[in-house]
Amino acid sequence: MLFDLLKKNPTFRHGIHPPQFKEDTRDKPIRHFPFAPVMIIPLAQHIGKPSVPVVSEGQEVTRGQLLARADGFVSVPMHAPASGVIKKIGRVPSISGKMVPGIFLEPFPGSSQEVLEGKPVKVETSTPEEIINAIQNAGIVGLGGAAFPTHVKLKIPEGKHADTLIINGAECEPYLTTDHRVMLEQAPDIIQGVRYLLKATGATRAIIGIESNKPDAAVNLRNHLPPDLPLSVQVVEVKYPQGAEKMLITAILDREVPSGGLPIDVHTVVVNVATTAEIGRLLPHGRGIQERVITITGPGIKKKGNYWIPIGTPLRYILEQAGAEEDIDRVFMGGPMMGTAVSSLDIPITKGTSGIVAFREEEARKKDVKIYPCIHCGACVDACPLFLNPSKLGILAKFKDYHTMASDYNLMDCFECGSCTYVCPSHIPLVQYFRISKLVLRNEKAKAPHV
Amino acid sequence: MFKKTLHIGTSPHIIGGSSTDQIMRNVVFALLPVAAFAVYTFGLSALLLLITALASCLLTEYFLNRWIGKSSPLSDWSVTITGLLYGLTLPPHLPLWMVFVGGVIAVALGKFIFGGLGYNVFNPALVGRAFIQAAFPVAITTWMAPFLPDRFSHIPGSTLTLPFLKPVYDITSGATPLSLMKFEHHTTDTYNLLMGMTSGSTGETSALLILLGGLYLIARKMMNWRIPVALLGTVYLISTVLHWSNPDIYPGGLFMLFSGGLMLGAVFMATDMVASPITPLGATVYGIIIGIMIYVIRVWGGLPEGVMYAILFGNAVSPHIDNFIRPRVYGTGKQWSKS
Amino acid sequence: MKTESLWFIFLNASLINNFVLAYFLGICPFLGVSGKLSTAFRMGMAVIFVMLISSMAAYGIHAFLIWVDAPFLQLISYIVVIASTVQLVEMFIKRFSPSLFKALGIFLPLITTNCAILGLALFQTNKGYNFIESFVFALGAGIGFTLALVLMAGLREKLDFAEVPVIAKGVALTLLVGGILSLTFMGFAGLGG
Amino acid sequence: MESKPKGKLAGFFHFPQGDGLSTDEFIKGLWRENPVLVQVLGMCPTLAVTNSAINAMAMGLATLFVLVMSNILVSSLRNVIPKQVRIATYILIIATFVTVADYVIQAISLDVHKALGAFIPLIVVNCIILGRAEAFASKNGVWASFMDGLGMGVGFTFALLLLGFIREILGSGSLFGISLFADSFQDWVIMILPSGGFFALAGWLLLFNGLKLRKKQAQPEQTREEVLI
Amino acid sequence: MTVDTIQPEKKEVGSFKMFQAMVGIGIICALAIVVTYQTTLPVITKNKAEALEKAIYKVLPGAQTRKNFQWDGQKFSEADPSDHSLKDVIYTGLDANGAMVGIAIEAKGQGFQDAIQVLYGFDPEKQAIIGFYVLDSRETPGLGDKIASDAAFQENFKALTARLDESGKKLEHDIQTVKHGTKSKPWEIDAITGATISSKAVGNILNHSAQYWAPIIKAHIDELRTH
Repeated sequence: MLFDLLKKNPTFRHGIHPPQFKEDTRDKPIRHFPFAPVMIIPLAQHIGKPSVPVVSEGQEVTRGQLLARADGFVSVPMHAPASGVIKKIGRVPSISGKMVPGIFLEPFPGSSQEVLEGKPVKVETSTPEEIINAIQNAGIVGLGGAAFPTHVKLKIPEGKHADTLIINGAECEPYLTTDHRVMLEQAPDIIQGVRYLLKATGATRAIIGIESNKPDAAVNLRNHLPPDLPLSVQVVEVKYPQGAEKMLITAILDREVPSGGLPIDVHTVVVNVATTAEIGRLLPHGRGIQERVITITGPGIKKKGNYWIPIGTPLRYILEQAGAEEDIDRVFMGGPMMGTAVSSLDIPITKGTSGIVAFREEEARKKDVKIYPCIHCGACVDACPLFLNPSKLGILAKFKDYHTMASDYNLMDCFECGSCTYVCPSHIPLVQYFRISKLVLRNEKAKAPHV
Repeated sequence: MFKKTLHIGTSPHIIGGSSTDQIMRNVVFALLPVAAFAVYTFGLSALLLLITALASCLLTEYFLNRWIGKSSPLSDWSVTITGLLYGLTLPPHLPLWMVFVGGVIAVALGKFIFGGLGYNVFNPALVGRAFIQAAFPVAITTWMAPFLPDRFSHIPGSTLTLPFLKPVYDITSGATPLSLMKFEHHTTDTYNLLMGMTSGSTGETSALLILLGGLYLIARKMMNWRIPVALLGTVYLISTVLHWSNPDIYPGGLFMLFSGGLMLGAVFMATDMVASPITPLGATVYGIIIGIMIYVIRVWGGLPEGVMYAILFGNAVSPHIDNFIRPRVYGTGKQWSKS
Repeated sequence: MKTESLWFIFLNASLINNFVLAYFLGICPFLGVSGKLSTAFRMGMAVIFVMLISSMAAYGIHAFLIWVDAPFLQLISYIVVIASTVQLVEMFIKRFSPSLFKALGIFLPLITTNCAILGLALFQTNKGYNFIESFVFALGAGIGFTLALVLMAGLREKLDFAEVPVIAKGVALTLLVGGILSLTFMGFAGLGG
Repeated sequence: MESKPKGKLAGFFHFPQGDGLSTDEFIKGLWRENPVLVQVLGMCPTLAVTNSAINAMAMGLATLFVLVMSNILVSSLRNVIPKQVRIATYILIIATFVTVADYVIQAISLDVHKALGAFIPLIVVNCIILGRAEAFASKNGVWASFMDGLGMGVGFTFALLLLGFIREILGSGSLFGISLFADSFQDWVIMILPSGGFFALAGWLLLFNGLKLRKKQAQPEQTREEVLI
Repeated sequence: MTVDTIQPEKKEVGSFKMFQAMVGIGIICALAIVVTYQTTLPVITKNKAEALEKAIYKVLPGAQTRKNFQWDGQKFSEADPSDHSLKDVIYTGLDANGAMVGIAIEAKGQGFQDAIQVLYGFDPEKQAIIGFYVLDSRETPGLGDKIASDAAFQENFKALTARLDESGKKLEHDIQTVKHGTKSKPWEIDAITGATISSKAVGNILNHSAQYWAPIIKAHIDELRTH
């Protein structure tokens, strides 16, 4: 025990230690959630091409039935979250504030939780291609928040190979305990998912990375480890952004993903632990994804906890059911570090929504924090997990010198973890500047004629 | 049932750490004991000097910023630091009108002209001090003996010199430990240096209080500890080695550390965040460069003290340090180490 | 009787009485070419190079003029020698090192009217330096010039991203920074004794 | 060439119609195109020798002399000098007049010569002179070139004196060597040091910038940004 | 000239024409320079001689005329007083009767800002420095430049001992600058308050120069007198 204390868990360099706030929900078992009167299902809940509807207005659908098919490789299908009637196919409100193509579904009153069974895919008898196809058909995307189609990640490009599969259970975002609960309650599903993933990627070993603030999860998974599987559990230091792919790879394997490269460039595939559990749960039944685990928490929520929530449930309904205070002032989808603040409660949760955090007026970030000029204190330099110089980048952004930012200061490597903004004593919205700068550069590149 | 409007903003939605005005305020707190000891050592003239230095800096900042329409320029406390530091580097009975001139220069030329807080490429207090040093070389190298018996009842005539006139001295003058060393090869006792029993600039005499202030700021993570450590370490190392090689010519390490403005400069001046390098390694290199410069000027140069010039030089070099010493960005350079 | 050590001559020309910051020689490139670090550094290198060559040439010319007893031709011959030295150096570099020419090329013609070069020739004559002393003096002056230029360039690159009040933008700001640098270099006074 | 000369000698004696042009040539150097305060040329002598009014005056007059003489000679020979060797020729002409000025000053006052030191020969590389020879005298008649040289020279002297005044008054408490204040006046030594030169010139430039800014702001159609550049 | 005639002429500027133009201008320039030089030279020589004599008479009180002597490493020989280009020249000052008052020596050394150039009077009889004059310095105005003007400082050089030791090769006591108000020996210089560095520089320059010249002068004093 004493030696355990002395021995430091592996981690990456730099990073920050924001307060955790996980106590409120981490001990609450996952509970089911009722169906909302109307479900809103955007067709683009993932990165890539929106899916194409295969149902028509007025059609009755069963829970788990295909609503929209994938449009190409970088796309996933959409399944019905509840049995009910397709009210309308049109435009639905989205988190960005714009109206996007989507489907309105009205569940039957008292609709059952029963899900349509599909064609099962067995690990033992399937080829990697079949598993990858099955994962796409199940509509699975990264449930950690990125919503990147998982099967795309698993498809190893020509000439490359994967030797290690990392299951990301770090969950470094404050407030969120989704993955924590999943690891406590769905260990068999996770193990099953790992089997599928190992087969699909051809990796020879799998490591589950867990931050040291979830010792019970590590113990639980270790207890479930089957002897035949090259799977181990690695506890890593509590630090934000430990859950970022690159940081986790560095912490566990001491490998650095090359600038502009992907994990596969260092023979690694990283999959979120909840995604893994979902693969292990859905594929044996040939089902599609229709609900996910979401942490509902924050000072503005009375019934804090983790819930199975059907995809497409409107935010307002969730908040009402979870007993939100009337004076909530800010609501975030995802964690407070990388999540998005919502402007309207009429938007639905999507596959990528890992948490809902609601703040009341007084707890929210003080409205009138004064922005001072950069005083070169270096706090951001000490925080940036990629060893960038956010101070210099911020100054360059302020003077709109975007090209120097990209050419001399590796702007494009920034994955917008927000550590710099968090620590900045001058309250400069650094990561916000970087998002705009990257956008400007991408737009310019798109406009530039191809050579 | 819910409020109609929600506040939006982009992530991250929480912020931590201390804010700039907090940091600045704490530096002021750390300086207050030093200032109090200065008043105790040199009496009324030091008190008047510090008040004048502060007033000139604050007023200049206030009016210049009002002139170009910037709002509440004093709320960030940075100019308070400038004023205090500037006052603490001056000889205690410098004529107040000179103090005022230097304060105006410090803020106008050292800070405002570059765009105010965050853009000053040199430490403003030192710009003001260097200006005064060049403009009034006699007045700024005339020192007052510490702990004069009538220091709380008598204001030295030189302090109250009318503007544009030469000061007339009517009190016991003293010699700084460094000029004693340089011109008379007389070394002052380390204990006296540490406790501030010597003559010198208003705020530089008590090395102990300065160190305590620095430790406070380092403990609160409001100061880059690498700069003072590298700087003091360099000076100590060079002087110890050379002292060992020839004690007659080269003064000892402890004497070098605790005499003159080295402590004040290393702890409060060289660490001016805006004008120093941003990376940890850069800060170390910067400290070493300043340390070498201080030693060279003190021992081989014509002046007895070189902290001010060395730090200004360090400020001038720091853009280059930032340019050349950059951390290796993640995923560049070396590829992943093992398979 | 020797009065100045070579070390002192070097320190004097480079730091204590820096050509730019104390003698105001080469102020035009100091104000003009110090905007970017890379340019400033290359300009500095070119100046060191030309200074060394023209200093040696000036030493020879001076000896010759003493011999023919025509001191009144000093200025004209210096300026002619410097101009042609620059030309020769330019051709030479172009012929033998195209890469160096690419780096220094555009600065060489500018150097002809750089008063630091002519100033160097005149100073070394006035001070009565011998050949070795002249060489060290030229080296010190060139390094001092480069140092001033490079320091200035670093500061100006930093100030490009500062909210400088409109009234101070441009030459005035550069001059003010130059003034502070000049103050800083006063700290070197008395070195090398 | 704004006027077509009828023969080789015509250029020599070609006076422009009316006095308007040449007055303008004179005036522009004083203020609108002041070589120091507006064009920021000839910085070396401007900063180096202005620590007293007398030095500034001497340097200004020496430059004025060289400027006027070289302008006259260049403009009168402008049709004779082949294009290819013109710069070399100008430098030769300028160097000649600088040498002349050097000896004359030395004959008049050794003290002034000592104070100005190497900066008299350095007039050769003062960009103003070569600049005027190339930009004006080589394209204009003798009279206009004379007026141009005079204007630029006087403008240069004026700027030097502005600096010399402020630096000597503050730095030594005197003007042209005559003590202005009582003995108890505290000199601002920095003003006669090199850094004082930088600060004094920057101060004047700031003042003129401020004036220009105010003037431009009075005209509403021009934006602030245009003024700064 | 019409346009037609201008164009071909411009193209045809050949080497000869260029040469012609250059030579022509060269002649004009040469003329201007030579005339100026010839006219101003006598005045300049006179001015320079006067300035030097003024300084010599200042450091050698009582001197009326001077003689230049050049040291070639072996012996002194009288030099042309108008030739300013010679090196290692010292000056003897003679009073109205032609008797030698002392020797004026130029010395140079590093000061605080730049080299300081001084002239001092040396009395070979008394073996002491009897006068001091700053020819050139760039010391800090109001501080270091007091070495030229400070009356109390000048007082040091009324009789500053520079006596040779028994070997006759070096000074018995180094000339030294001491802190203001602590002068106790005749070979010490009382520094100026606040300008210790420049005062020390003067001491060093004098010491250095006297260490060099005093033995030479002592050995060759007859050569300086007989002429």
